[in-house]
Amino acid sequence: MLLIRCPYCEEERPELEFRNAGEAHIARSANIAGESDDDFEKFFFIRSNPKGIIYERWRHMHGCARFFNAVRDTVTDKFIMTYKAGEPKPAKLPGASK
Amino acid sequence: MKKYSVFAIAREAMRGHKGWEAQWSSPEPKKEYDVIIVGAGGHGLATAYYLATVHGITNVAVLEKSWLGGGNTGRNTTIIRSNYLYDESAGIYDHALKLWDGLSQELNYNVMYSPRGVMMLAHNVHDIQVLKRHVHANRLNGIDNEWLTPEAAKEFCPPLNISRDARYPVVGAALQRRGGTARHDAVAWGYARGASARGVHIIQNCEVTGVKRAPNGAVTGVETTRGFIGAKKVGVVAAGHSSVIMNMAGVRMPLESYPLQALVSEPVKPVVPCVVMSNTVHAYISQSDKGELVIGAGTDQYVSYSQTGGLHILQHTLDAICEMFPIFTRMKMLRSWGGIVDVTPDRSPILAKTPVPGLYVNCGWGTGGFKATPGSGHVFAHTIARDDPHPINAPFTIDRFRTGRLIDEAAAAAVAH
Amino acid sequence: MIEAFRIPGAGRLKQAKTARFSFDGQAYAGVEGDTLASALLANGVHLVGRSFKYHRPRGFLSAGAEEPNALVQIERDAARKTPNVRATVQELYDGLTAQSQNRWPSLSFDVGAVNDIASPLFSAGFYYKTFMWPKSAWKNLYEPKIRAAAGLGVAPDQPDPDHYSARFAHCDVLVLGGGAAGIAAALAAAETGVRVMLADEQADFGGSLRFESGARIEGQDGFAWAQAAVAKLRAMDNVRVLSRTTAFGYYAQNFVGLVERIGDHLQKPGRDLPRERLWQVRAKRVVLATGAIERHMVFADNDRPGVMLASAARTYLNHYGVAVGKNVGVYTANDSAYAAAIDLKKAGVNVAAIVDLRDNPTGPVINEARALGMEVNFGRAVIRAGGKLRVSSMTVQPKNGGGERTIPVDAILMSAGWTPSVHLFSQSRGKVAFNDETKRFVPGTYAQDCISVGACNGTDGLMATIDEAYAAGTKAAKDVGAKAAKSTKPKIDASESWSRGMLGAAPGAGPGTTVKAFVDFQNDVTAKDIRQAVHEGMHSIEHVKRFTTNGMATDQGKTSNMHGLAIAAETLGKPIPQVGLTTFRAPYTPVTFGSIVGHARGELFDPTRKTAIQPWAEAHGAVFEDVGQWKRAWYFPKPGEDMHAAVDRECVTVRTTAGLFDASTLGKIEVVGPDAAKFMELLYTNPWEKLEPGRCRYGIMLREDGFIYDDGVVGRLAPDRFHVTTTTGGAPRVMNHMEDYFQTEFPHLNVWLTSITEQWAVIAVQGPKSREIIAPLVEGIDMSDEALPHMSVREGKICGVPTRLFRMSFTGERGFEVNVPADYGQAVWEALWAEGQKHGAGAYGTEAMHVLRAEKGYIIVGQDTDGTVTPNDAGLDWAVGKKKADFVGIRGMARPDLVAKGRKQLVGLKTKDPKVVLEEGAQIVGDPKQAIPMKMIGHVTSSYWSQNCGRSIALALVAGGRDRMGETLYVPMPDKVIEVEVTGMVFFDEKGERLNG
Amino acid sequence: MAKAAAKKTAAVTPSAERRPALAGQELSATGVKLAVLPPAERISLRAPEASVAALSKALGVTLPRKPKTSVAKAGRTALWLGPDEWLVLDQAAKDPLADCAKVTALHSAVGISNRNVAIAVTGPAAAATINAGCPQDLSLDAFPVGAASRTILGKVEIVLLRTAADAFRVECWRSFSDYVFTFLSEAARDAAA
Repeated sequence: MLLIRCPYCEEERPELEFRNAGEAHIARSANIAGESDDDFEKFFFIRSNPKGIIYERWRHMHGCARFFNAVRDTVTDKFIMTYKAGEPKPAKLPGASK
Repeated sequence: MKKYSVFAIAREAMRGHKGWEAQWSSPEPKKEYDVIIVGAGGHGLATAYYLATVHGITNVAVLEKSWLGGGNTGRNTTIIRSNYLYDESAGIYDHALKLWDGLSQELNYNVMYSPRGVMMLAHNVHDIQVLKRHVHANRLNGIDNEWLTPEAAKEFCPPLNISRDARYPVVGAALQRRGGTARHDAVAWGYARGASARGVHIIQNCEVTGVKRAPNGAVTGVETTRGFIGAKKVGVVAAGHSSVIMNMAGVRMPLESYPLQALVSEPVKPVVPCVVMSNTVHAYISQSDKGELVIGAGTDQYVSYSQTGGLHILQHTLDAICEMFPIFTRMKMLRSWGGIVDVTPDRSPILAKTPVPGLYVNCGWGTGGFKATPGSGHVFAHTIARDDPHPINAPFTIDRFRTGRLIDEAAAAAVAH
Repeated sequence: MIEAFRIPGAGRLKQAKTARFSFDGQAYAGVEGDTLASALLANGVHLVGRSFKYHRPRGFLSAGAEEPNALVQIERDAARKTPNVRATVQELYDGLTAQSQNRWPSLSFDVGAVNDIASPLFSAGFYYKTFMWPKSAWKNLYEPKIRAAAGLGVAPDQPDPDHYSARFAHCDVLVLGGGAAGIAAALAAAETGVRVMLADEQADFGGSLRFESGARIEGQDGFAWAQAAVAKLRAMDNVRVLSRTTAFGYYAQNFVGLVERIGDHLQKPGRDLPRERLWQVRAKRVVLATGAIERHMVFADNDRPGVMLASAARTYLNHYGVAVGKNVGVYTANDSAYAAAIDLKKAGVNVAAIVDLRDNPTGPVINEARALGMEVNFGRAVIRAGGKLRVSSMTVQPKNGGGERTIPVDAILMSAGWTPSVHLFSQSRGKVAFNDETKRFVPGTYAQDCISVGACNGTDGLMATIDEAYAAGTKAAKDVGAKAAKSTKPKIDASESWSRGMLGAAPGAGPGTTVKAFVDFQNDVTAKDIRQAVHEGMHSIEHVKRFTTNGMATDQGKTSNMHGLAIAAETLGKPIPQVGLTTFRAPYTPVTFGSIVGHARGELFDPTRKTAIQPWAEAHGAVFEDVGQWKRAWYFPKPGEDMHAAVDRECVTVRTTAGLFDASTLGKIEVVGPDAAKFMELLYTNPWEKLEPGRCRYGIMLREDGFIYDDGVVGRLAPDRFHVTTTTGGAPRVMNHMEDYFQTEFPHLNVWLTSITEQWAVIAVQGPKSREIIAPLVEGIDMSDEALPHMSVREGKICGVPTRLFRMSFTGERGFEVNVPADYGQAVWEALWAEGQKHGAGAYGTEAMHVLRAEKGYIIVGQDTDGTVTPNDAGLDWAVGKKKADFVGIRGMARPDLVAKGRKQLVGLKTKDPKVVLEEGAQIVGDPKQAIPMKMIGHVTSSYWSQNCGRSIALALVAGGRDRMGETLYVPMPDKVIEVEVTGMVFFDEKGERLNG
Repeated sequence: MAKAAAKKTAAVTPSAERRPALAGQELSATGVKLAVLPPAERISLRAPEASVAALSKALGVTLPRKPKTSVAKAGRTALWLGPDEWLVLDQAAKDPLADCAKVTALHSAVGISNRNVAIAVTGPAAAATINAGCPQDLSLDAFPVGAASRTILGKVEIVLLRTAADAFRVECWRSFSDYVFTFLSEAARDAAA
């Protein structure tokens, strides 16, 4: 069971309180009705599924109930950081060498 | 390939089993092959085997980053069934089931296919509606699946709790008698032996690190930890790592990879005679020939390649097992493990040509790929050899999410295992 | 009864009370504090089990959790049978009853032992090569036989009366292993005041101090020091000490699962004590002090009862006061077996000979052994053990060959060296490193905040161990923010030393030999099996393991893995690290399902949700159905009525007078804020901006992919407030779906969502008399059709309590849904019931509700739709706002296949024979005479007998269904083909006049 | 804001009897007591930062802004559940919904008095009882008196409030109260360990 830092509760909480909500930073088009089939497929179905650093959404379902974003290594399952929903994708990760 | 037989065993018994030959060779990679299969799991090895036996293509290499059969094939609860709802799914899984029956003889390797019956439990009215829909569709598709009363279900599986007082009482069951289990390692080894004997190179500890493409976009080979290996065609059968390999070729996939755990109990004398599955209570169980209860858990909720999962996932699974079989609380978990399952948005596989000429992909089997192994390998070999899908796998395209032509067994209310 | 092998004055159980027990029906006596193993050995019993494949007689290999052989069945009573219990771990209690396993008819005469004679046939991987002819024989003949022969113990056959408990715990420093190292680490951490937990799998702390007679700490015998130190720890408020507690799994982020055994060692555990308690501990730091496990020597017939690990024999003597024989031999490749020989000799046991594989070892223990007059042979090997049900001799030969000599013995003590227990470290995803000099894998790279100390870290000697462990405990505390405390590091006065050993097959069992030199005892894997696997191409250690089953028995290879690896490496001609180690997986030792499940059994398996009105329904004879976690009243049979009669009556009652229905389980969400309507526009297909306050609308919610996700009636209470209803099963996911869009896609909207499912009990009153029933109880609401038309909502009071009164219908009749605060639900129901009685109204359940809505062609999401159905497919295009620029699903439902011709559409079906009721889920074809596989064009989603229509009715999804009106289609059943006509979906009151009737 | 829900009709004494779930149920075990608490007024309050002062004033209790905390005053307790979410409890039968109705600042107040059931868990083994199914650290350092959090108990969601060093208030939805009480009762049997 993972331990996840909720950026709203400002502390680490057990995974049982959370629900994963899939890949982060996939923007829903403001004009979604006008998107091509290809673009809609990319938006709704195609996923990065990285072996390594993933940007993903979680909801602190049974805590503060907020959605937020996390950066995690999918090989070790270690969290690198979490941040609030709506905040931009971090340009630089803590501990990153480059 | 020296044939296995009772006589061979008797002969070897006389001389201390020193005369057995290696089941597959361990060659150095050549510079180029007609076909490279990425991934030496059951599906990849079966593909190579059928390329050789059905299509006469033997200049084939199967590249494996670790040891053959060590991915999901070797981390499996080995359930075999074909009682799927949609024609497309029923088509491919029943194709596989027909190949399972006779696979030991075909491979001269006992894969221990055991059609002991797969029983899926109904716990409420909705379950009955869903399972009966399967039973009827299966019947008209020529697939055996019969409806049982709770009493008949208990007769078929005596330790099952059918008390009305259970939290989710059993109110009926669908039974596919041809369903069952097989010995997972033997499937990989049997196909490896058969393919190797026909000239296929199985190259273990050889990880693909890149996919090379010509200026016209077609594949020309793969970069590996053992150098570049050329190929006219590349078939990606890398299960949980399919996204990773396909990304190397510039193809982004509608896939996510999740941890899937399973566990076995200590071995006990025969007690569970068949496979029992419950989608409502969320568990499935069978008993291996060794006597271990083999129990599949659910996936963790997040993308991961860690091959581990949370204890709470096993807890939920064992809660469910002990709800269906209250006599098992004193049984002990002996071993648990995790695999990586690649899941598509409609939980059905992709078995298809790709936008890249010469590149083919067989992935997205989720939690249910083992049962399809022979059928999947058979039609994927066809797809690669002919550069055209077999009618059975033609619906399992890569672009069905764009068009919306899904094969959504899960949406039809049964979780696919 | 006299315990012939209990040595007066030896061991630590001197004051203990007698405990009677039985094994295979034979009565024995031991003492409290014994394990079943020590008690049997005290009685001279060595033969306790049969092996898995060859059914070879087996005794005790060990004195601990690594035991592969001595597995027994313990039967407390008929319902408390436990298979595969390690006798070396099971503590004795008065009245214990144990049985041997995997033998028939008896342990000493086992028919299955023919397998041993035929064993040349049963080589590694033999199953894969045979049993294939004829084809059907695997299922019908071979597999049943193999299954019956396999499997050790017998599963319980009754529900378990014991209960299991669970606890989440948090600490700063978790110390796993309570030997000298673990105790020292725990002391160091505890003294700083941080929260410490210390766990050990044994009943007594001390680890190897249980047998190391040479250890002296703080002026005391090592074991005595351990007891005193643990007593001190127990007395500290910041420390929790757990004995009989096995850390079985090390999960992500220092999350450790431990099982504490509470009842199994007690004569009468009592009803209130759990049998076991699961601890799920989140620790800031973990100290691994898990020790090391001795390896056996791999030589011919090394499995004979009486052949055991030297440390085991020493434990039985020094802790339990039991001699494992009267005339023992010793076979070793390291020093530690000498200490065992010395202790036994001093206790009066004859040591026939010490056989040491090493050429010219030196050291104090060797000198002492010689000084005690023992025969010590260097450079020699035991090439064979004699005897069958009990070892009777050992045959010794110079290790490079030469003359044999057979020495009579009744036990052989062996030691090939010690394997660090890196299981938990490895489970933590740490990487082990091979130390070529000491030939062992030790912790290399750490992946989590943990540290290994002592023997499991490859640290030899008590002095070095205590230094390392104490420092680790201090550092762990410091790492979590503790201030330095005054050091009280234990002082070592005397200690035993460790030495290396050997890996792999001993002389006489090497390449080219065909003897049965066991590597894995339980699974009957011999050195030659491993060589054969390599010859057959199994070059990965994982392949070798799977092909031979080495290390896959209930002991998970604790004694066998390193030997197996060494033999494979030798056969491959590769160094050990290149062949690699198999993965260590949880659990460390087997754990019961019960301990994992904990409280989640029976009624706590899953919550049973009941509405406020449920007690009334129960009192009125309702039959309930499970809908998700809810229990819902299904139908209300009167005496003598079956389900059909009851449902027919309920349906007719609703349409002739009125019916009361408990609709409380429907999901309810209050959407509040100035942008509430805008938000609703985005989440539902329908338009909402123009819905007047006080009016309702049927809404459809899609997923982004364009398929129907949920539906329900939505009432607008105020410009900024909507009362949204969802399906019963859909409530939680709809809430999550709405929150997701609200929080992440449309955060600019000023709106909030609150689940009010449980705030309101909902009583549907439906039927021509519904208004008459409700009106007398209502205050503040004009109930006239003009003031309260169909699809409207008002707030007021009913029976003096606040209500949200909906005028709406799911039956096609004039209808209302009365929402009242849940605590008042039953009382208001009773008041309505009393009013209803005046008009001949009745209660109806979910089945009648289904029939009534089907008569009107109202769909049930999840039954008539299944996640692949668009609004158009369901005939609900009218509910999709055509002028809207955006709503969730607007793009998905425009994908090519979702607008293609020939999609399955929801239609009505009438059977040609009105009496025939179709089966839900039945498939529909155009041509019933076609051969299988048939072309199926649809399926029946809902089907009922309709008493109101006087015929059966059905809804179905049919390809191009709306273009097939009046067409005849067929439903092939196993015994007949049913003819059906495609119709519209409304079967009753097509004009909808009864809504105001 | 919130007018509709707070609309006042003439005060009428309910003729219908209030029957709260599990009314009066209690259990005593070594080190811990369970008691189902009497009904209380409750609202789910949602508001942006800008409205907090006005709402605090109207409610007579300062809405806490720090995660996992609560503020209590005169029988009324406001529990921080999320960055814009509070559970306001009133045990003095004063309707907080009515107080909020007077506030014009942006907010959402929804009455949930009947949605929840509260169970008091008291005694030296109270924390251990809850930890049988709650994965949070309930030591006084991590979860001091006054701490409040939505979390998990076994298979359901609860809201947990520490009212004293050895006392907690467990709030759950009405239909889960049977499960929660049974779970706590089972756990209480083993909490003294």
